[in-house]
Amino acid sequence: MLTLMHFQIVSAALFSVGLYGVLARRSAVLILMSIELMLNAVNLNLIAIASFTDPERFTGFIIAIFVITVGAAEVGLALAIVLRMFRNRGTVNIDEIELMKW
Amino acid sequence: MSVSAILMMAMWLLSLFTILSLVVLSLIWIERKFLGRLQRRLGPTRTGPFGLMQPVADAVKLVLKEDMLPSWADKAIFWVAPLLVLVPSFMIWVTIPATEGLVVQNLEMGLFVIVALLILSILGILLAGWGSANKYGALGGLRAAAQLVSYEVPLVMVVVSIAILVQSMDLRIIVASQLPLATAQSILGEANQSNVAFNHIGVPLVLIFPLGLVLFLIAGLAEVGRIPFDIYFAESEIVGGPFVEYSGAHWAVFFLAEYINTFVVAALVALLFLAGWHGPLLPPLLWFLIKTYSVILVIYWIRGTFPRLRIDQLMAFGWKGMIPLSFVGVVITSVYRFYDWPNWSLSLMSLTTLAVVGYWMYFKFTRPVIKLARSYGREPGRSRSAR
Amino acid sequence: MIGMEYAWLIPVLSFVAFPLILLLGKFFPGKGSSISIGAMGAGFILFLFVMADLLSNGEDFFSYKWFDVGGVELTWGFIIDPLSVSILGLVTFVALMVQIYSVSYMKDDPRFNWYFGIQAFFAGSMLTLVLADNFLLLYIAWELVGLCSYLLIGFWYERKPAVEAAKKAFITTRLADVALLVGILLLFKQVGSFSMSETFEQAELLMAGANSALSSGTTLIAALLIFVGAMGKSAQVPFHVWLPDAMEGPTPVSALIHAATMVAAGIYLVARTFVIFEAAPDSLLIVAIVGLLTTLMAASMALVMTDLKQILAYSTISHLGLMMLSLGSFGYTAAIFHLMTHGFSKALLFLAAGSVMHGIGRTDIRQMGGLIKVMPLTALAFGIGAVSLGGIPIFAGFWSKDEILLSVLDHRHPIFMILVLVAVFLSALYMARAFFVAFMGELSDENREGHEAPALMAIPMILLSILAVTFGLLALEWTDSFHGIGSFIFVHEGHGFEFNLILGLGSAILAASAFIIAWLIYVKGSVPISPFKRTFAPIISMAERKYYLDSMYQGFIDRVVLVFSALVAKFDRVFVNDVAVNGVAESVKRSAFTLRHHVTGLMYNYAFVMVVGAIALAAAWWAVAVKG
Amino acid sequence: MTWFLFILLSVMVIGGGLGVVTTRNVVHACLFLLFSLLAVAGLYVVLLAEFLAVVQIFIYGGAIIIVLLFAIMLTRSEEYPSISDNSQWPLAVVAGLALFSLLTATFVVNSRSFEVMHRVALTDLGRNLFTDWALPFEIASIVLLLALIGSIVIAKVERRR
Repeated sequence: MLTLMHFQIVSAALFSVGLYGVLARRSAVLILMSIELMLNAVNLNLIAIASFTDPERFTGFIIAIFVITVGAAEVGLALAIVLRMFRNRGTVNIDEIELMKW
Repeated sequence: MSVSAILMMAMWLLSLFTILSLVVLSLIWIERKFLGRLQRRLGPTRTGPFGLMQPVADAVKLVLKEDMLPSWADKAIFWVAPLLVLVPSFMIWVTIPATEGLVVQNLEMGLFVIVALLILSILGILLAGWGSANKYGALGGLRAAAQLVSYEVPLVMVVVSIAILVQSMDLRIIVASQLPLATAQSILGEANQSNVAFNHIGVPLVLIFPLGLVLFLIAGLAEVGRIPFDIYFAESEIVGGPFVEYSGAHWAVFFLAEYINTFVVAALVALLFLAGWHGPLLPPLLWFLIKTYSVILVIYWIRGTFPRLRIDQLMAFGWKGMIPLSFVGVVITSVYRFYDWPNWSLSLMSLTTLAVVGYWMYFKFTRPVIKLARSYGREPGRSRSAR
Repeated sequence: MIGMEYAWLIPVLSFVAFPLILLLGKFFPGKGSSISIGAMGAGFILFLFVMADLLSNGEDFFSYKWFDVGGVELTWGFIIDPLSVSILGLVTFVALMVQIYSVSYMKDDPRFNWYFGIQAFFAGSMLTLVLADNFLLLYIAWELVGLCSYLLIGFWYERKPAVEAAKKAFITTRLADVALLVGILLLFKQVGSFSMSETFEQAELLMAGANSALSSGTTLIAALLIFVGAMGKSAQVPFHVWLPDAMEGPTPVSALIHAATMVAAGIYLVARTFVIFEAAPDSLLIVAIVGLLTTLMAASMALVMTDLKQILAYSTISHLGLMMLSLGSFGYTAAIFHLMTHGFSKALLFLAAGSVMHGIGRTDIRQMGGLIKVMPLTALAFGIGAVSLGGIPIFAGFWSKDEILLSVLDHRHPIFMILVLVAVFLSALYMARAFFVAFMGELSDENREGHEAPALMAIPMILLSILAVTFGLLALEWTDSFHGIGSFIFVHEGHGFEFNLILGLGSAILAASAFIIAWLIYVKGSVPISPFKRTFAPIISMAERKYYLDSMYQGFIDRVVLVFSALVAKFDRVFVNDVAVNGVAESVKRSAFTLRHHVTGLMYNYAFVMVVGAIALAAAWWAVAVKG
Repeated sequence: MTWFLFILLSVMVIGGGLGVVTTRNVVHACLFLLFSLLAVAGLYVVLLAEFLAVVQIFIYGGAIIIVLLFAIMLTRSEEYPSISDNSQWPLAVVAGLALFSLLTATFVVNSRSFEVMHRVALTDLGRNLFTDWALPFEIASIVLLLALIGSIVIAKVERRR
């Protein structure tokens, strides 16, 4: 029988994968993609919980909508920053951008 | 879901594919003939009666052509891209009803799904441009992304306006709401399973919301990349853009998808604004086809008469013209719905908007041309007689 | 009818004038001076109304709540009684005269605006001080007066002496102000309020031997501390050193400071708090002794000075001493009366001196002589001032001086009397000397270019001259309803003018003889001065060196203050700066240099640490919440 | 049937995610991301949240992936094919595994037997969104507007004079 736990485990796996991506990738764009994975894991979790537990109220769905919204805003803004970064420093690899070093 | 259901679904899809292929063939033929007539040519005449076999010949030629893969290309993306274009445009037809019952799967938010899938095809174009490792390809891909993302907004806003007007996104309800009340109720009494409340309008939407039709048609043209919005594969500028390296069957897939999408736009215009498959005397399917093909002819007419826009003009038109106008549309429909004004008020509002903006745009777009012409010492329109 | 409840407007007008002049002065006629003069003139007219109201309705005070703090209600308010009103009149009138005079005197100054702004502010502060009904407001105004005098003395701050003089005045009076503050706080501690009326009530209870919040010891200490404060402002020995130096300011400022504002504050303070002094009678003896000492020392110094303004300055100190002596001898009425007569006369003298400087551009009397020929009006004005201060009968100074002598005779030891008479003689002598040397005798060639004062400067002098001549007559009982100033300003009971014929005649003869001697010495030259000089050579040289007080102060500053300061500075540099401040900074810097390597500047390192923290927290929470 | 769909979509989701974080090609990563996100949309359908699924396709497929691709193309550099992980990747593996095991353990231990999925009517969802959640909705719109303006400001090329 399909229960909430299964969806939660999938979402945990997706979140961990995204986390690995955030921590391990060099390219800012790839890190953004990993962040998107994490957001989707959260959304999956939210919707699963809402769908399994909350027949009357729609909190989970609505928060998921807001997460998507904010995710979209974040991508737009972050990519603008990436573009600016590329224009100024010629690279999008965050290990070459260490202005705050020491 | 049982095995038979799956088989049933597969049948549906297969027949849908066949029908769509036939439609595309007809579209190609009509385009050639109609464009030819517009340009005082005959169009294809040799293959079959009235050149009817010409599209078939084209298809055979395309399939038999060598399918080339550029050595620098990103192979995976190069192969995936056509599918990414075709699959969404094909899937759209799953939820478009041709008549009351002629639909694979009617959805409560069918219109929304259609728009979502329509927009998805941008990805394929973008990836095709990228994957072919070609300057023109990449350029075309970028242009496609910019253009399609920009024109997506007015398209969606028009859809939102219609959703506000009709209070539903179910295409069958949208069509039914444009009928006289008694007809609508009798139809929906048997078909409307969820008894969703909707706003009854009673006349084809084009009569009360012509602004929406204009915006939708223009944005739809831009979405499918028809002239005058075909800058992303403009042959004379970037030699085919994203499709520059494609040939043979893969190119045919793009071709197919483009025509299917054109047909989608035309069908949507017919469904949303022209009361769909309803009409006197003739059977519904015929009405649907008549209306859709009429829109297709309008699209070809536009293709035959308008020059291609420059990229900056295109973006300016999109962001400064279409998007504000589409928001105006949302506002006026909201006001109309909120205060429950009579139908004619909305048509008045949209016609006024159209007239004002149309005159302003005409003035704005033609003035530089006139200025240029004056700098050469002649007025446009009098040029022939002056010579 | 405008009554005394509008008295608060008098200072407020001047305070409002201050920013107005500075910000918008250039848009008004007279480059802002009109605002100041207008405010002052309005103040003077208001004073007349208040005076009329006081005469018909009696004294009153008005108090408004300011704010509560720590259970104490602080108020601001004003008191209208004969004392405050008389000083109000003095201040408004003299300040008005001085400001009118200044329009002409300062007309070429680049900081004209600033001058009048500060003038207005100064007058406003002094008026606030006079009207204040509680010690806190009084102290605030007191400090503002000090600040304004600092600004005005140092008005020509391009000149080093002016800067030095301003600093000296400020620091000297500040030293005394600390004592005043401590005194006020002592009283506050025992009474529990800054209100003057409450404090005086307690003091009167103490005097009557009743149960009072004030103890006699505290009262004595407080009275002495307040007196020290008054000594600072009123330039009593040994705080007098700032006043002569204050001549560096513009001459109208000197007139203002000497006649109406700054130095009057001290006398006013002692008079205002006279009840407290009475409650501790020992303090009055000290007041009298200090006053006498000041009078004598200043008079002797005035006799040997050669700078016109310096002579006037020491004359001021001497007369202030006289007033203090009078207060110390229960001559309350006499002191205030003398403050006013002296105020008008001294303002007149300073304005005349200013006119001289304006006319010939010098201040040393040895370079003058015969000026009566080029500036007769100024000479007349100066003469009237000199005669008035010298104590020649019917002129204002005579009447008030006589009152003082009377109270000293009544309440103090005869030795005081003898010394006071000496001082009276000396004061007539130096005034005569200044007048005769400067205005009589030969007119030197370089002074022939001198010119009479312009009208704007002359009018105030004329008005003040009239007052200097006639004001003393107020002391007399003229009609049945007017019993002289003594029935107007008094502490416990009013009394008419008592004229002790022997004393009056004696002092008048003394003064007249001083003038005659001076005439003989400086104009006729018939009495040689050198043998006299030889006989009193030590005293003269001491007086010329200002009794070494300045040098003593300087020496004290050089040997003690500066050495101590150097020590403190060294401590600051070595310990506070190098060890504490820089040491901390250095150690932080060192540790930062070694610890900085964890800051990689790489985003994913930070993200990793963050994630580890989050995971650790989650695990910890889980371990506790789920397992435990 | 749902089990089958669930397993299939989960594998797609996780596989796509792993593809995103392991591939050396950014564009491929983007494609994997699209794949994964569409599979997530499929999972939403399994969860009876069709509207969210369409929104997912609409926003991610139609907007975010495109913008990502756009950014990738605009920042094209020679390094892209060779982009790999940074020097921290083993630690990242450990962190990911730790988080996964922690979360899984939590979910398994705390699992309740929720077995029934509820469908939410689109109209109810919309009504709720525009009444109870109206203020957050407006704030979200402001956030979007600010993000739009901010992106323009940041990415704009200053015209040199």
